[in-house]
Amino acid sequence: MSATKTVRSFFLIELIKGFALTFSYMFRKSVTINYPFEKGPISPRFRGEHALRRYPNGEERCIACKLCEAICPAQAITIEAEPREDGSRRTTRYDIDMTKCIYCGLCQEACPVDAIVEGPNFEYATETHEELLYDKERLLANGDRWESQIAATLEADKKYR
Amino acid sequence: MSVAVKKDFQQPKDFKFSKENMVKVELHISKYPKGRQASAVMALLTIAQEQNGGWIPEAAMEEIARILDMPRIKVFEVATFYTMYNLSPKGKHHIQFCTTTPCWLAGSAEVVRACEKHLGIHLGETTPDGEFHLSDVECLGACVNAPVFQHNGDDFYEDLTPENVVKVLDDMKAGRAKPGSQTGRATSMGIKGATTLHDQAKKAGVKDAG
Amino acid sequence: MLADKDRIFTNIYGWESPSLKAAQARGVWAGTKEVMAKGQDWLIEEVKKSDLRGRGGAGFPTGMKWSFMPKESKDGRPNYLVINADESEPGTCKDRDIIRHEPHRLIEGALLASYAMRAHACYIYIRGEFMREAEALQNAIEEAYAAKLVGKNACGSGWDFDIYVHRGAGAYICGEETALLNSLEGKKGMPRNKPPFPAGAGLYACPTTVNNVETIAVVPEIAKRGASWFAGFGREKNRGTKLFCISGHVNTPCNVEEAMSVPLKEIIEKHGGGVRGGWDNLLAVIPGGSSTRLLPKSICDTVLMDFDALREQNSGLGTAAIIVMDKSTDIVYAIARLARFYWHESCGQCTPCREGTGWMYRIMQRMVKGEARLDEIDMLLDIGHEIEGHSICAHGDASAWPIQGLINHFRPEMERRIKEYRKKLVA
Amino acid sequence: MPKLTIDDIEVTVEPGTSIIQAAEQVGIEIPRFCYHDKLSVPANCRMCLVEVEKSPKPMASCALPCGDGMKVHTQSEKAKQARKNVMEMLLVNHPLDCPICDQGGECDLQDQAVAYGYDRSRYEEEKRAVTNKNLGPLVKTVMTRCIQCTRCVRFGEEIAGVEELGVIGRGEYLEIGTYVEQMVTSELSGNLIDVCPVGALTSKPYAFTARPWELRKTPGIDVLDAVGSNIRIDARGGEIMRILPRLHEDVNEEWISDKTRFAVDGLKSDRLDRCYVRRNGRLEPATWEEAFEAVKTEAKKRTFGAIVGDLADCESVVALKDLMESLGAKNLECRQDMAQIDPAHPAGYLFNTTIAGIEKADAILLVGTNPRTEAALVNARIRKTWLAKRIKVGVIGRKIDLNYPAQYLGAGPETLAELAEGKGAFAGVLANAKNPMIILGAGALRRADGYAVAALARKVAEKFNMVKDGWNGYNMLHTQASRVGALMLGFVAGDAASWQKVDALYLLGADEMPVENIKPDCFVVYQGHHGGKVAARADVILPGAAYTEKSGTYVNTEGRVQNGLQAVFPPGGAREDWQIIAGLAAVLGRKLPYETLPQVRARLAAVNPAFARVDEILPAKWTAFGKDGKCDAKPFGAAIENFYMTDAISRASKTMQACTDAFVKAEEEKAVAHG
Repeated sequence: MSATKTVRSFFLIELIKGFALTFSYMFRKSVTINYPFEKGPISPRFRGEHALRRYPNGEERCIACKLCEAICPAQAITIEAEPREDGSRRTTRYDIDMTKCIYCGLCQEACPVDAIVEGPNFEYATETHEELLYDKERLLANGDRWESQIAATLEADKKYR
Repeated sequence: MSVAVKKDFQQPKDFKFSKENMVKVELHISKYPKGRQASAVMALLTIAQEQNGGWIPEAAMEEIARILDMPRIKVFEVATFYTMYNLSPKGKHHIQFCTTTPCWLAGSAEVVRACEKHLGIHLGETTPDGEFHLSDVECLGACVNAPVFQHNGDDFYEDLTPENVVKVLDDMKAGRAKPGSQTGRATSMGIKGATTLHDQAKKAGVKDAG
Repeated sequence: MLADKDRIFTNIYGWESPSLKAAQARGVWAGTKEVMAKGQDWLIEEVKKSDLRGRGGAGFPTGMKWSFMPKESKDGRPNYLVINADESEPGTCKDRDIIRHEPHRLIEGALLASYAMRAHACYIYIRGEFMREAEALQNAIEEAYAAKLVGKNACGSGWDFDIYVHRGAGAYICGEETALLNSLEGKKGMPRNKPPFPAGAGLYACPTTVNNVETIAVVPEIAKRGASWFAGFGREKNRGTKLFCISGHVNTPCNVEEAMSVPLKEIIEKHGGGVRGGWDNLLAVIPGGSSTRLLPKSICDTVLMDFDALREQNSGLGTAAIIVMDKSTDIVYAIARLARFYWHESCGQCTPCREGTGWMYRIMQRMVKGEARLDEIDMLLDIGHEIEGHSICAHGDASAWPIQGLINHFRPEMERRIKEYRKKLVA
Repeated sequence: MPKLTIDDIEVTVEPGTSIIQAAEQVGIEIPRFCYHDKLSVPANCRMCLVEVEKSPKPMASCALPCGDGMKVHTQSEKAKQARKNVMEMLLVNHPLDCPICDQGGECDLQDQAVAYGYDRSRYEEEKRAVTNKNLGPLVKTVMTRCIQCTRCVRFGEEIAGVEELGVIGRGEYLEIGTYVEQMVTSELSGNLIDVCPVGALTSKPYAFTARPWELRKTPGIDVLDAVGSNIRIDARGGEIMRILPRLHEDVNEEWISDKTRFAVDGLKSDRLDRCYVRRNGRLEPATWEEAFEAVKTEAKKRTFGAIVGDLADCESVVALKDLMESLGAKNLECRQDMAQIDPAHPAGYLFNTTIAGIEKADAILLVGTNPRTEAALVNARIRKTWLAKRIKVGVIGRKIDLNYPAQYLGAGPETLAELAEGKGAFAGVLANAKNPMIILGAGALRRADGYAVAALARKVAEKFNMVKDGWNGYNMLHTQASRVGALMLGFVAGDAASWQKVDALYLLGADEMPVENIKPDCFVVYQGHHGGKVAARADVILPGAAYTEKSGTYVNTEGRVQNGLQAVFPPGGAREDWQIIAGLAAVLGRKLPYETLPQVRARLAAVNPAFARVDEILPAKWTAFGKDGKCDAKPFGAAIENFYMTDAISRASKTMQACTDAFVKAEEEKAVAHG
């Protein structure tokens, strides 16, 4: 055993160093966040829960072109359409089976009118399978709830699209 | 130029060619070989337009289709293709200004402006009294005598200036306008006189520009 | 300089009456029977020898065109002669003067041409706007019928010949020969696809030749005075006399008959009374009606007025309608107005012309104000190339040429406007 | 025979062949919009431009006839550039609304734009907008999408024979229009939708309901008339979305009638999807076992007669025949309308000339028929022949509105009798014709003296030498898809009304039979797919399959045997018809000797060998059919009153109802107003 080592162990140098490091963290900003009261930042391209958007005047954007349905690799989307009374092309059914969805984002890529989007929300765990079978009403409600954030993320990502 | 026929006027229910015009109709049909009577459709449309005061009602097209034994739509096609057929009323004096480049170079824009100002209407409009309807057309083929306008699809008024055109309009309303050159020159000869055909000029007593 | 004795249209200004009597005094209808007696093939040969090229714009050798007609009918289809009097090319007004002042030259020519091509019937398609001219022509035809110059056994030659006037109703495109035939058949004036050519299947699917008024009207003089007389004027392959229309910024706009290959400057100075403000005030000339590319002054100084000389300058003789523009001219507007003309007059059947003319017109409208981008000048050229050669008839090509001429010679002016407009916007 | 090279492939073609056709022969497809091989060639879209060596300009390949020694390049830089240019022009004023356009996914313009388009537009000016036209309840218009190819106009003029569409205006404002807004009244108007290369004309009933890529396409045979049109059944899941034509040059070319195309929504309403048994006077739902038991109970006590309806497939007909014969039934009948057709003489009940053969005819006599409503595509052939050769057509029977000129000769048999003696207005025409034809409609035989009329018609045919080597001009035009097949299978009794005497009836989709003639105490089994007044009379209802729900064999009026495939399953508890009969036979202890479809088809061929020759026509032997006798002076009736409603399917169709309202009732009102 060398002398330095003896001195070190005698004066508990390692221990003090260790404690110092530990104590120093007490004065730094903590990295953990208080989820669910606090949340970390997410990318504008984050692909979360789906939503169907509306135009500012309340008209739904979706025009029933069925491109999202066609491109969906998991075949999670089901659409039925017919002419609405005013003659416009609208869906009568827009279902997404969220348990099939693989969150690839191709639906929002395919959408010509930015109607279907994968929003920033990721907290939609449910207790039953049925609750994850979204219909048009649910998706439009999602859109209404998240519109401000979705619009902001779309704007932020615009120049890369 | 859209073909959509405006519906803000009354379409007559019936149309029959008058007796005199029926003679003309027969004459025109006789110009073409047997079975080719459809060739006369343009002539008949013109006659119908004249008879109906400057425009062709739907009933006339149906009558023409019947006379020439052709589908109505074919008559309608022809009537909408050519610009000289009016499918809506155009006023008593339909003034058609040539505004294509040769006339424009000679000042047609100023002439049109003078007319618009004088009548208080714009191109494409009819005066409230229904006397004048102004429109602009493409080259009328009298470029040497530019600017020109055509009156009701027949007479040309040539060599117009912003000054003399106003007088022409007033004369027209009074029924004494004289077609042709308004500066008094002989048709398409240069204003200063003949530069060719000197013997003939002398014989005819026309000024010779040498 | 053409001598007065060599001018064909001696009453072009209408100093004398257009009536048959006056016309006969001028030598019209003299010796017609004798000419016909020389035979149909002789007539075609004579016209071939005279080097007469079509006066309607394209300049196709007339004699050759006539020789395409079948000499005898194998299936009972008659031959037709159709005379194109649908004079609508901006700048052109020569046929109008022939029709109203020299109708008998035309009718006599029609008889000779029909006889040469074995046609018993001739239709003269006159533009609808020429109401009074059509009346004058109809009168002259009636005079000729009454004098037995046309009709059964025309001029006592044994040849039956009928001649009719057919009025158009306002469509530039009907000046295109196949559109004219469609219009004559009572259809919309939309050009036909070629082949078949009219000489094979034209009017009512019968062999047909379509000739310009002036082409036909000079035939009697050629036949009577001889091909060599006619071929004595102008340069090789550009022979004969020609009616020129001088309009725009000249002191005395006029129609005049001159020899082919006359220098442009000479004809403007001599007959047009010179450019307004003098020759140096000249900006550009459109030498042959709106469809030809314009020439800047530098070329105008020396260029000769004939088919080949103008083709060398990337323009054309067209209908020999000289539109003169002096330095006060808004040259971009002048061409934009022509773009509107072609847009308005497109028949709309084939895609490039229907859509392209409107596109060019709208860009040109913005160019007038400079409300455009610099790269749009090249785009205009490009659109022109997209139309050119891709449509059924030449209307598409013709719509592109004036703009190409403008860009070739006045590009700096267009760029200046765009830059100025930008500057104004910024300010 | 010009010999030319296209893209370095040498090809020799018939004189007059266009480059585009020659290219097709060697497997090169040149893009096109205005060109359609059944229509005239205007060469106005300019999409088919190709480079021809020695020609300064690219040439429109659709209008350029092949010349000897031509060298054509369809894929050269020059040709491709020309097409790119044209494509840019086409898109200048085309709204890029593919996502809401029904043509999206099957649009020629879309496809070609992918091949020849740029990825962005240089056109920044305002686009043209065109007002839509009202073309009636079948064709939806979005005229802004129109590219002015004029195919629809030419279709109307040349095929449908209704000159109501035209190209109006000119230049950029050129548009397709009708004469001052008017509906298109043609029984072939649905084909406008197929002909339109873009989404300007689309199907109104099908609007926005499906995309082409989600449809399953099944080849089928139409049963709504006796032409046997080849159709493509497009289904999504268990639902038929639409019906489109399938090319068959000898039958329907590439057209189908509006009823064939649009009656398809009738398959969704009024369907029988479970068994019913009458208990205490009321029809009550039942299981298959209960239903079969109910039939078994009665079958022991009664003797059956059987009638097959107009839409039955031959498989179920032969199965029913085998079952009934094993039960000792004699009164088998397929002539619900009691038309007097003799099954012993095929030449007397077939369309011997064949539909394609019409094009060789030079005079046609129509007797008691209106081909326009009874067989729209036969009529289209007659019109095609008239257009090509201006043939003479004579009409005996009702005064009818045909889309080609026809000479009206008389109303009833006396005119026919006159002709048979070589007298009358049309006799000269028939005598001078090289290939004269007579077409006898069902309306002429649906009368007590039907056999005498047939004999008279035969005499006319013989008098004017209509039957000779290589030509048989005698034709019977049926209106029922099942009729010829059932006749060939011998599903006929001697007397068309003999079933009225039996005490048990088996009705296989016999929806058109006079239900009031059934004896009150008669036990009625109804097997079919739609409820109606006949089903309501039944004591037992067995739910069957409609023509799209089973693989079936049908014989058209020419005697052409064709097979259609099953596109979807029958709804609910309904089953394929021959299987129901086989099942019932097993319950009745008369097990049929076949269990699979190929076995049934083998049985068909055993009964009549013609069934083994699919899509072939065997000339029928000329025999002395009909019975000489006195004819009633009564004028000939019509086989069909309303083109849009002729059977259970079209009667259940809302679209056909709308057509009846728009076209038939409007016509009637007009007649009253003028009358």
